[in-house]
Parts: sequence; structure tokens; C-alpha cells
Amino acid sequence: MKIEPTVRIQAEDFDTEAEIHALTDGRRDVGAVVTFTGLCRDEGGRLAALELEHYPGMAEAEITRIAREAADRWPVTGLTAIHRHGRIAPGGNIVLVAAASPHRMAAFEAASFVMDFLKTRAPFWKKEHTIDGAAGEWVSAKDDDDAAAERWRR
Amino acid sequence: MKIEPTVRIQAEDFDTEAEIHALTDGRRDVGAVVTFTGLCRDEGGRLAALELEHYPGMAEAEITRIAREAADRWPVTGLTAIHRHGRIAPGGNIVLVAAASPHRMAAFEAASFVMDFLKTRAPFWKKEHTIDGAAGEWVSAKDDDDAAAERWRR
Amino acid sequence: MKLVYFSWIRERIGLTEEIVDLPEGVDSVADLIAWLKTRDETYALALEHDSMVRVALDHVHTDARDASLANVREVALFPPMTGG
Amino acid sequence: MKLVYFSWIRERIGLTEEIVDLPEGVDSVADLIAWLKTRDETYALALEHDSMVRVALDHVHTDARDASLANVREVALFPPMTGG
Repeated sequence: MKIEPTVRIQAEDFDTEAEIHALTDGRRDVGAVVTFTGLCRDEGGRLAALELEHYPGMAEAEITRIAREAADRWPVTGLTAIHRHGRIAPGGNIVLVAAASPHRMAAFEAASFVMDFLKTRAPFWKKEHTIDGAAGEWVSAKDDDDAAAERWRR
Repeated sequence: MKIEPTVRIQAEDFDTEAEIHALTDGRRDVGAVVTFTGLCRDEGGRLAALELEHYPGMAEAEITRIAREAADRWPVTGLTAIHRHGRIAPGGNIVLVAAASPHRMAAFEAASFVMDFLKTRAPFWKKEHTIDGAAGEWVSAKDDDDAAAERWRR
Repeated sequence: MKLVYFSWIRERIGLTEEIVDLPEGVDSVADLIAWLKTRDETYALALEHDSMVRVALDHVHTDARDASLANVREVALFPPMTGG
Repeated sequence: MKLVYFSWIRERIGLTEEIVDLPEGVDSVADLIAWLKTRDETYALALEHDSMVRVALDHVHTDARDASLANVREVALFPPMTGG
């Protein structure tokens, strides 16, 4: 199946149910939809917000490349990735990945693959704003995330 | 984290967004929510509907056992499993599993684990109703599903 | 003891559930299945392939055919599950 | 050539973007980074840890420090990404 992923970079929030509907409405061949929603945590009460900086143009292009690779590897009928930028408070949505497929394993793996590479390759950077109003630190990249992406190498 | 899963067996449809909200509203420690939605396929235009028979009482009990085991194995902050019964047309929802966690891998793995065991251990049986109105066949259990569950054995 | 049947095992037996008095000597799951098959042709046909008959005792899966029926109130017989 | 900076590399350099004329002999990514570090102390500090400087050429990640800058319009320098 050769599908074109839906990729959006936006400041606005997203609606998971609406995105699932966009992948399934009018279809009778979708057996499985997996969604991943990434949210802002307050890190034990320390954070007032995360500020997400991104590289306009490249962000869309890179996430589209990642999603197309997933669509090449798994028999998905649809793939959606939405990444927010700007200031996001704890409990707020940051990212949504949704994968639809006839089969559950393909939907799980495609969504997981996109998330792993989105973490390590999508040009976004998080800055912390702490509750004391202090100038925040930039979040450091995690070795765990590199390892998670590495497991998909053929 | 010791949480009590939410398990429902119902004829009515469910609302994925509402179930995600139930796992995240008022919380600031959830970093990831993974949902799996299983839908009825028409199998290449062959099916008019699936009819799902279940074992009342045991269905709730068994899915609760599966979800509790997932909550023991992964640091989830919430886990929801909803399985419908009765007649479901192609495109309709059959099952929802939602897992919330501080971490994305835990959310993915807990949801995937629950689905794999739900397939092989939850007392539900699908009967096919074909578009020609013929008395349907019962769907056969798949070896693939047993293998998927087997990969979680410690 | 209450017996409940599901899916094509229910259809072949022609009953959703029934109450039975177990004869002397029917103590295990294996004993129960063997005894049911002697009752008449419909039970024999419904239960002929042992690997296709799954058993739950009081709502809990039981793989062991030598599991005891002592204190069990409800035994369910059904084919492999196809939910999800 | 347009240079763009992100995250703490942007903050340390103090610029979001700039247009530069590459001097003779600056042909690769490695050449560009080496040349920027000679411009003044802020560039030298922003780019001091080579493993923390990621590069994209015209919106495509480039791991190779010997990648050519010929025909490249936009070079981005940024630390490891932390999206998702």
C-alpha cells in the first residue's frame, strides 16, 4: 500500500478522535488504529511549561520522510503525525501519531517507529520554564531515545 | 504504581477521546497515552457484519486479570479496556485499549500486551454474517495471535 | 453443576446452559468431557476434537484436563477465542 | 549562503540567522564550522563541542562533516533534538 502521510506542525491543539475518524471514515478495510499522544509533564511539580522551538520547513519535511519510511515498511492504510510548537503547559498535548492498518501489529509498529524517529530526528527543541519563573534549561537529548531508534535498523 | 484498570463490556459504541481524557484530566504526570482501536473489516466486501458472542462475567474478569498483569509489568498511570458485543457492521468499533504512562515505551508495550492477550484469552467469539445473507461461519483462531501472546512470556 | 457452552460448541450441543448431576467417578475436567460424549451423538460431535475444546472453571481458564471439579459451580466449554 | 541556528546554539551565537560569504577554501561542513569558530569567541563557545553540533543542509540531516557545501543554500546548526 502506498499512502501519503498527513503531517502538520502547528501551535494549536489537536483532537485525537477527529484524527482517528479521518483515518477510518468511509473505509471498511481498517482493522486497527493505534494512536500515540505525547503530553507535557510537570516533572514532579517543577515545571510551569515547556517551550517548543522548531525549524520551520525542515520539521514538516523530516517528519514526512519518517512517516513515508514507516508507510514503506508496514501495510498501513493511513498515517498521521501532528507536532505542536510554542509554549505548552503540563497536561497539554505535544504530539500525536496515528497509524491505521488492516492488522494490529502493523499499526502498533508503524506508530512506534514514527515516534522513535520523531524523538531523535525531528528538528524540535524543548526549553523548560520552571514554576519559580526562572530562565529555563534546554532539555538534553536522551541516550535511551537513540537506542529506541536504533532497534529499527535493518 | 499500583492502579486499578477500567474494564467495560458493552453493546454501545465508545468514544476514544473521552477515554483518553479520563486517563489524563487533572494529571500532570502523564507523558504518553497509547490507544488501540480494533474495528470490523468487511474482508474485501464479503462481510455484512460480525456478531460477537461473549461469556458474561468471565469476560470482565479475564480482561481485568490481563490488564492488572500489564499494570504490574509496566509503570502505567492508567489502563482502560472496552470490548463490545453484539452485531457490529464494517467500519464499526470492536475494542479499545488505552494505556497512560510517564514514558512512551511503557504505554506502547502495556497496550500491545493487553491486546495480544485479549485476542487469545478474552472469552469472545466472532461469527461472520456475509452480504448474501448466508448463515455465517465462526471465525477461526489464528496461530499468529498465539505467537503474538507467546512473545511476552518471561 | 452448571454447564455453559459458547460459539459453535453451543450451537452443536443445542443448549446455552444446563444443570447436570455428575455421576459417581466424574471428578476431573477430562472425566466430564468423556462423560458428556457418552450422553448422545450431539455431545460426541460437538466435543470430538479435544484441542478445540477450551475449559473455564468458575470464570477462570483451565488448561489442565486433570483439574478437579470439586467445589466448582460453573464449567464452561467453548472453542478457541476470537475476540479483540 | 544562509546560516540558521536553533536552541542553545542560537542563544549562544545570539543570532537566529545570518547571510555569510564563505571565504575561499571553505568547501565542507567541517570547513564551515572551523571557519565560524575563528570569527569570534561567541561562535567558538557555541560550537566548541563537536558532538553537540548537528547539521542540516537545505532541510536534510547531514552526519558527514566532509559533506560539500556546493549548491547548498541554507545550512542549519543545532544541538541534538528533543521533540516528540
